[in-house]
Amino acid sequence: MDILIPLIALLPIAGFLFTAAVGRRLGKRAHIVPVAAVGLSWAIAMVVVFTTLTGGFGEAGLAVKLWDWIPAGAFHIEAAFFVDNLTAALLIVVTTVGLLVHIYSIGYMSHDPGYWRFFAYLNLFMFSMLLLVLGDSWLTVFVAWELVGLSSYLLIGFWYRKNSAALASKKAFLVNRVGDVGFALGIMAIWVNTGTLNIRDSIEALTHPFTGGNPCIPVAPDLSCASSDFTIPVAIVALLLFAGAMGKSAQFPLHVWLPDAMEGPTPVSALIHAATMVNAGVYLVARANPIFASAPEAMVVVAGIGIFTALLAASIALTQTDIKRVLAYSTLSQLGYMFAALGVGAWTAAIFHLMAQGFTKGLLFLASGSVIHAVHEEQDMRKMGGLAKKIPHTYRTMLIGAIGMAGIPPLAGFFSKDEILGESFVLGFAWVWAIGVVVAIMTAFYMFRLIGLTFWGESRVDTTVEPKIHESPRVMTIPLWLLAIPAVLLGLVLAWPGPPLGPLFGQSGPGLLAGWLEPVFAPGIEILGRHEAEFAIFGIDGVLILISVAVAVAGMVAAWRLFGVEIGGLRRRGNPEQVRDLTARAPFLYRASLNKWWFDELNHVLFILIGGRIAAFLWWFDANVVDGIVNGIGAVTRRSGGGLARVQTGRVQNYALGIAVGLIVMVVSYAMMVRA
Amino acid sequence: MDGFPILTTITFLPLVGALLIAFLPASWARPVALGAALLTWIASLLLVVGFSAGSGGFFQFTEELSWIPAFGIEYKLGVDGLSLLLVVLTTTLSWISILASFKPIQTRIKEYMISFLILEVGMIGVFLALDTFLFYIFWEIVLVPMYLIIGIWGGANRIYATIKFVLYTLVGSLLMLVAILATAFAFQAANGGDWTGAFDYEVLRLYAATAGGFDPTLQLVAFGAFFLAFAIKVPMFPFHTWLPDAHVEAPTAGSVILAGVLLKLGGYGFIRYGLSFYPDAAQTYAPAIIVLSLIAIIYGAIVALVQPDLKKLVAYSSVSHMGFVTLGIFIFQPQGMDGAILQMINHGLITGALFLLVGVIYERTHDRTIARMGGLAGRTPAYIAIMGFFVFASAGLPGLSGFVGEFLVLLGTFAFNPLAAATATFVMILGAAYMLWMFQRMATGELSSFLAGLGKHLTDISAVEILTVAPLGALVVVFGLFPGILLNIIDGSVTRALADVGTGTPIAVDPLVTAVGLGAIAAVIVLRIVTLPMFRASASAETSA
Amino acid sequence: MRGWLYLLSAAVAGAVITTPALLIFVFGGGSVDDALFAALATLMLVSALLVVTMRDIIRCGLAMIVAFLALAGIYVVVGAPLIAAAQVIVYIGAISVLILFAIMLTQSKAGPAKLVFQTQAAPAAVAAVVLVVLITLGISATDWGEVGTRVRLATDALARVLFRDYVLPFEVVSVLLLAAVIGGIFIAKREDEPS
Amino acid sequence: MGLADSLDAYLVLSGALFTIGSFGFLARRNAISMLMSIELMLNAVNLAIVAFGSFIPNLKADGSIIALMVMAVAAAEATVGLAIIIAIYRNRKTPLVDEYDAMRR
Amino acid sequence: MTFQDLVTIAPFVVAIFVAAGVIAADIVAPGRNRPVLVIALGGLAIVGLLTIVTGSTAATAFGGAYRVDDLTTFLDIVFIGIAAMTLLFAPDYLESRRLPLAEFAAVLLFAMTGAMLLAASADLLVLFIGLELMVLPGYLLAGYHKSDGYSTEGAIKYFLLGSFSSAIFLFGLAFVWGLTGTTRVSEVAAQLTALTATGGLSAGLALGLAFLTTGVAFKIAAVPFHYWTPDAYQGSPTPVTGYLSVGPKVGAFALILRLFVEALGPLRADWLPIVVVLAVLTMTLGNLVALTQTNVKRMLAYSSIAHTGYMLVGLAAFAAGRLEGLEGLLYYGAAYSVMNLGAFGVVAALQKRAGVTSNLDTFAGLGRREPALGILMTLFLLSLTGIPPTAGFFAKAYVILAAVQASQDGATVLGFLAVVAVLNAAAAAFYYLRVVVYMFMREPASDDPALNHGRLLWAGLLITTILTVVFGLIPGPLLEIVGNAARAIG
Repeated sequence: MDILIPLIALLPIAGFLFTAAVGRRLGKRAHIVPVAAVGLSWAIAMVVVFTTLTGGFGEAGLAVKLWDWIPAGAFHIEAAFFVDNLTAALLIVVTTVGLLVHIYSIGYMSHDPGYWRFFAYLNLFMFSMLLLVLGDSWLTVFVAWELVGLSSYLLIGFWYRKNSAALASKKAFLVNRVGDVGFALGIMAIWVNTGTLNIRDSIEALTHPFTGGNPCIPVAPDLSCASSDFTIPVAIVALLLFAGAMGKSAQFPLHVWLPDAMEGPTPVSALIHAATMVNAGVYLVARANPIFASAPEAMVVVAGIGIFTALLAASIALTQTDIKRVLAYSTLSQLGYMFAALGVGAWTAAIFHLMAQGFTKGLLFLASGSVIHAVHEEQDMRKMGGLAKKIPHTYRTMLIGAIGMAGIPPLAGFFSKDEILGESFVLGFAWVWAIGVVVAIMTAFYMFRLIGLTFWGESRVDTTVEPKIHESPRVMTIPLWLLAIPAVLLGLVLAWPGPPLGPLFGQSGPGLLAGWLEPVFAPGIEILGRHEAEFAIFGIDGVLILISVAVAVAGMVAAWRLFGVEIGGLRRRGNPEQVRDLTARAPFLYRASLNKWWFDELNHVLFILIGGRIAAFLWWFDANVVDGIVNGIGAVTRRSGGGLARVQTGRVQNYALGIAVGLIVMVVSYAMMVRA
Repeated sequence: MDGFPILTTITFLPLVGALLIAFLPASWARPVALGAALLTWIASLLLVVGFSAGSGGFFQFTEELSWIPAFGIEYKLGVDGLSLLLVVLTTTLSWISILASFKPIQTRIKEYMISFLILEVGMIGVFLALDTFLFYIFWEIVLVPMYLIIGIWGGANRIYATIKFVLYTLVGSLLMLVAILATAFAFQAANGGDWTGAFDYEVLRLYAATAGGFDPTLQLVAFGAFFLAFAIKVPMFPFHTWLPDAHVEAPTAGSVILAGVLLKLGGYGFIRYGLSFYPDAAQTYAPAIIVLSLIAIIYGAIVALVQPDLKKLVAYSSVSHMGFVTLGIFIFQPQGMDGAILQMINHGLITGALFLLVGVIYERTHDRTIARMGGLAGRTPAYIAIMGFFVFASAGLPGLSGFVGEFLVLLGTFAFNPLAAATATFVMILGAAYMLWMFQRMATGELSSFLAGLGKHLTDISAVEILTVAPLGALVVVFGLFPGILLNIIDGSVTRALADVGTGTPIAVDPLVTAVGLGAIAAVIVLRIVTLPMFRASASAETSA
Repeated sequence: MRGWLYLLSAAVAGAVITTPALLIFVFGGGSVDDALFAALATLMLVSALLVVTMRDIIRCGLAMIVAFLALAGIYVVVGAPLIAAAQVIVYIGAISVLILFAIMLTQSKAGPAKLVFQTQAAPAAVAAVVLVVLITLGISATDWGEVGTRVRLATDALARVLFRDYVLPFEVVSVLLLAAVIGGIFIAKREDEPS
Repeated sequence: MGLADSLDAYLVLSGALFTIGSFGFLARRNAISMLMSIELMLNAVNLAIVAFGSFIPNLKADGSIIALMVMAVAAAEATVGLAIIIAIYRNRKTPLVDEYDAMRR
Repeated sequence: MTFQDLVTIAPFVVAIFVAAGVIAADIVAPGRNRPVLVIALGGLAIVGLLTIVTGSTAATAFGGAYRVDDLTTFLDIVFIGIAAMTLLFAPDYLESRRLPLAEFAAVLLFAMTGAMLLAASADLLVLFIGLELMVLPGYLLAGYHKSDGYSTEGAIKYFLLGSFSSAIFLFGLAFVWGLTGTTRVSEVAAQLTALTATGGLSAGLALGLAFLTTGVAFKIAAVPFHYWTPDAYQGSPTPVTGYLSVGPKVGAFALILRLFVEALGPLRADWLPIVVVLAVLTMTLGNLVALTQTNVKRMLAYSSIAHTGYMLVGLAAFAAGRLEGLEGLLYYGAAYSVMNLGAFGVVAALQKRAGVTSNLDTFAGLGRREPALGILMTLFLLSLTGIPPTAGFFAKAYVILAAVQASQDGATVLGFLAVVAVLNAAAAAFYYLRVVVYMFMREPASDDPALNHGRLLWAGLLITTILTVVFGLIPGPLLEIVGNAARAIG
């Protein structure tokens, strides 16, 4: 195991180095090594996951130390990996989706000149992401945190000739950096509070400060025991960590980078901006659950921002015409759900949603990629329509994804979302639940708007492209189907409480996932002092389930009324006029949604206009005042020299007079010294 | 290796090379120079091998030779962890720079190489000298060759730049001379009129540490003088304005050495002399210096954001990065000090490499205007790849060396004062911003018309050029993953420096004095702004007359 | 006619010079020496003033000779006849003649005042006045130690001192003169003469 | 005690002569006039010296000796000065010193 | 006068005979340089040897009018060296202007004897005559290029103002003499101690002191009595300028040492403030005005004024009670002489081609045309700036150290003086380095072929170079010497 765990992360980096070095010469064979590497690490990961979840490492999990990274006196950081059930759960998603995306890309990128580069970057990303979930110390996580940022930067800007792509990649990195600042400060705060950056030790120290009984955790700089009066309040620590999470998981107001990130190739969107990286924030908060638990006010903030982001993003997704952007905003919205869950303390639900989304969103993105592929890189849904028959595999898989997103049982999407809504209601966050329901309607609506516009109705595809539309190659469709499986079954597998049909008879138990994650979240729950709520299908839970199913259906129906539907016998034409006068009825909301609530404009004003002015002023200040003083002194000196030179008239008598005056002054000054 | 004067050898090997070049035909200049530099480098590596890191902050391989007995001035060299690293940095960058100058420098190659080797002598000497007088001499020796390198082989406005550089530095260093003499005499007076040891670093340090050290007034004044000299070299805000000019005008190799080593002289001086000789004064000045450092960090980054010239941008980024050094030193925290020293090394490697890379593109385009670049990724992928690597290294990407130093400094600062740390951490964004801005403008988009106009002159980075940056890149990675290597070496020095300054207690300064000082500064600024129309910022023409 | 004028002016000059002496002698109850001193001093100062004020430089030269003569007289009064003699020989015999020659050589004519005087003549005068005031004050404010009366010193004593205490300066002065002459000749020589 | 017997009288006299000379030096334009002024100043000094010599007992003859030396020096100076004047007159064809201002600033 | 006296003053006498011998040689073989040079240089060598031999034992001659001590020896050696260097630099220059060497050498040697006498004099009268013997030939040398308007103009300015100041000086001397009643330096000091012990500074004494200070300040070209310097230096033939910038200057400082430090030593508390003020003015004005000069000779003239200021710092430090000040002053004198002579040597070499001005443009691209000269000039300029490891640096460091010491002894104003000094040094770097800029960073203005310089010139440059470096790197021996010299009177 001690060798295997590092290998999970090291195989991809090896693949990266190899490809980066010689990939250029491999041409169309460049994918072999990277894919193999990821495949291998997937296999290993699965072994590790199995061992973990079957309690192979016990509840504490297993840490593997590689070397002393930073031995700076009291500040001592090890490069070490750590695996526990939470990690395992993440590993499943990351490695699986990662592998499938790699395979898919073989087809998708086959015509791209930067073929080898793409796989190199993908491998780099895999390494970073795995490091992120495996890291044993906050600083290691931070390293990974930045590295995923880097690889995302590289992949978004993959088509560097496109200026939009370059700008988007830069934007992504910088916005992420904003969050990272918070994260970094959080890490420092943790160290100052606890004197260690090992995740488990520090959490232990922060949540169980030294009180006689507890073990002493040495606190820097004087290595005394961590006591409850921390230099930095725990709430601050929690919020700083959350700031980092906001950056990566694109929570309001740092959500602006994610939609632009769609400039990258679609597989990238699927892997990084839907399935894995954006979930890092969720992972981080879940990981730190005891810290948050001991700072309830911070949790409220998390929940609030989360659910607000969900609403905001959903509202934008309603009107977007770019197929990928719709998905992007839905991703945002779903991430919002997850944070809402984290905020209300439904950590298991959050991770559940994370996994479900990981597969579903991955599926949807890859499918959309296949669509785009089919219509020759066209992303505007207004130029699609009626593709259902032309690209059946894509259509079917995407439909599955959509249904899952909408939250129709028994698909994974339903279980996870319902879990969140239910939990938040049960835990007394009714407002979160209410907003969540609204978002659910929107979700169902925009998903089927997407399906409708893309696949149903009559084709609006450019006539030149029309005849050339074709289904994607196997290498792309197979991954779609492979992803569809978990998208359908994951919910049943992970969330089914107790034995089959048990719930109907009131039997219940924690779902499989809940069982796995129990040890991870136990501390948090303990701190919150919360006992497990009984799952009652004929009680409140049942009602909630019905409600959420109802709203999901409502959303779908609304979408059908406006944009038409063609499933089996069920046929209905879309109704553009109605859409038009709907938009006309709420012009502001429409424009707001269409213009993404003008966030990009706001940022432009804030940072480009105002910030630019400030920078320009400072530069002026530097040149004219700071440097000006220096040059001024020089100039004054020189000029005074020129002035004094005028004394030198060249006329002896003037000189003599000068001397005479000097003599007189001399006499006077000596005379003043006469003491007699 | 004991007995054999290895330090003297390292210090004066380049001089031998210089003399050889002087008497050999010009065609020999390049190989001989490179050879000398490489030999020095190897010698310094031997030093690393022989160096025993465990033995605390004591000086090793010390050599002692009575020089001016009348004043107890000695020729005394010695190396501890701190100086060891900086010496190796110097020797490394030296041969790299010389190699990098082979192609760009075509005129007066003999003089160039000679100046460069003498420059190396001076730099190494500064780091190894253990006698304040000797230290000062080496300190000044550095000045002259740099003056010539910028002034003779520099760009269009080189004369203005080089004279500004020299005068600015000279003002500081001459005051430092006064301080050195004052300190020495204070010791001699206290020592019953006996000059022996009055210039000996270790003796003075001991004296400062024991028995209350030097008289407070002397400390305040002398430290002030030292501070000025070092602050100008570092350069700290607001003494930084010579740097952009010097960098822009200097030839590539000059910029490399300037950024890579000369700026470190300041940081080194602070740690070695400022803290050890005048602990009380250091404690007194620390808050002000910390504030200045914070300003420098943010200010430099913001100004870098709007620089139109590649070198200017990197220059201002240096101001920002070196701000971390001074910050780390003056919070008097082990992590901070560790970080500061690491930051010095890393800044040397990374910024040095960046200047080399700027030089590479300048070689081909004879232009450094960022606005004219664009789309290089397609044309010169290898170059852009390497550039990208160092850009992210400079932006403090974790896993590369830049991050460790910065983070340690921030950590120490956080422990010292969270708000200060927050301010400094903010630069993570700005740093990434200007670096990525520059990188994006250079790399992405379609090949700019200007570059396209160069046709086939615009070749990808050559093997030799790669050879110059490759070692730096390797070190950046190694030190990023295994900073322990460095930390172990400097551990002793850091502990000692902190112990020294730890003995100090802030001196009560009459608030009136402070007020008057601040008033004066304000007055100067106001005066300057009022007289803006009189002396335009471009005094260049006037000064270079 | 013109002759008369000269006579008249000479008479006036004489009157001016002798008046203070007479006053002292008659009313001041001073000794003959006092009167002599007064007369000579006045004569010296007046002629000195003429030296620095007259336009015609030749007359300046002549006035200077007069001033030197007066000074020689004062030397006699103060009791240093030998110096008086030396004064006559060296200054009137050598220097004045030298200067007159130079005047001839540079043949500068008398010119209008602006050619004679610097534009800064006025400030110069002020400076001079301030200076003389200061000097006078300084002198009068000083106690010169035990001041005896004038001693008329014998030549032999002088010679003894000269060759006992001052032989070195005496020799050196000769060297000085030698140097001056060698250099002077070279500088004053015409360029085209073979050197 | 009479005028002729007071040291101060002689000293003041010499001071007066000295200032007259210096005035001439400052005010005159002609090189030779300036030379003459200098001679006046030197004579003033001589007067002071001789006066001291004959009034202060323990000085005895020294005063006269010094005066003699000064005269010699004055002679030497005059020689040199006139030589130089003649030389420059040859170049500039004018004795007016304030026109020798080719070098300034 | 005894035989012993003759032995004691042997160097002085021999020097005079050398001078005379030069004339004789010229009379025997008119217009030929070799014999002149042989006699002059050979003679100087002998004089130097004699100085060292006789100087080994302190002695007085002529009833205490002439005094040989370590100070005398040191200064005499300096003067002899200066004269020798000048003789090495002059021939090329004079030859190209068809000026005879013999008179030059003779007059120069006379000037040197004057300086030597000055250094050795223990009697006010001898002091004065020595001074005159030093400066009178100086006037002549200044005007030595008699056909050149500038030379003669410089000469007459130098002469008129010089004799003016001589008169002032003499007036002061007369008063001091009158008050102390003696001309013997030692007795003067004794008398003054007695006088000041009772009444303190009397009016007459103040008067005399003022006149003396003025006269001396003029001779060392201290501001505001420096006016003659730029014109005289610029006008004079370059080798002469070189000589004037060091010979009479160091001579004048010898005068200060003998007169102010020794005779007027008891009054040092009174003249210290004056010296401080003079030092500040002199340093600052010298440097500031030098900044704007475009003629190298004139620039060096102003710089020489500035250097006077630095030396005055040493004097002030001494007056404030630090013998190191005196040592620094002497060290500075020697170092300054060497480097300044070297610099002027280069200038003279460049002006070998008649009609070449000493404007900055003349130096444009010198590093390209005549690298050797360029590099040497750079060295001298760096030394003048005070950059280690050169003589100039150590000299500066020394006087500054003295000032710092004095200030820590309590005379705080000296600390201020030290700061002013270093700031001035920084400013000075600008104009010195500007010459380097012209030599190495500008293209040659004219493409004249490189001149071929005489062996003597190279020899002179070599010597000055070596000394410039040695005084900077191995100051030990010289420190020893100046230490003894200073102790001889301090």
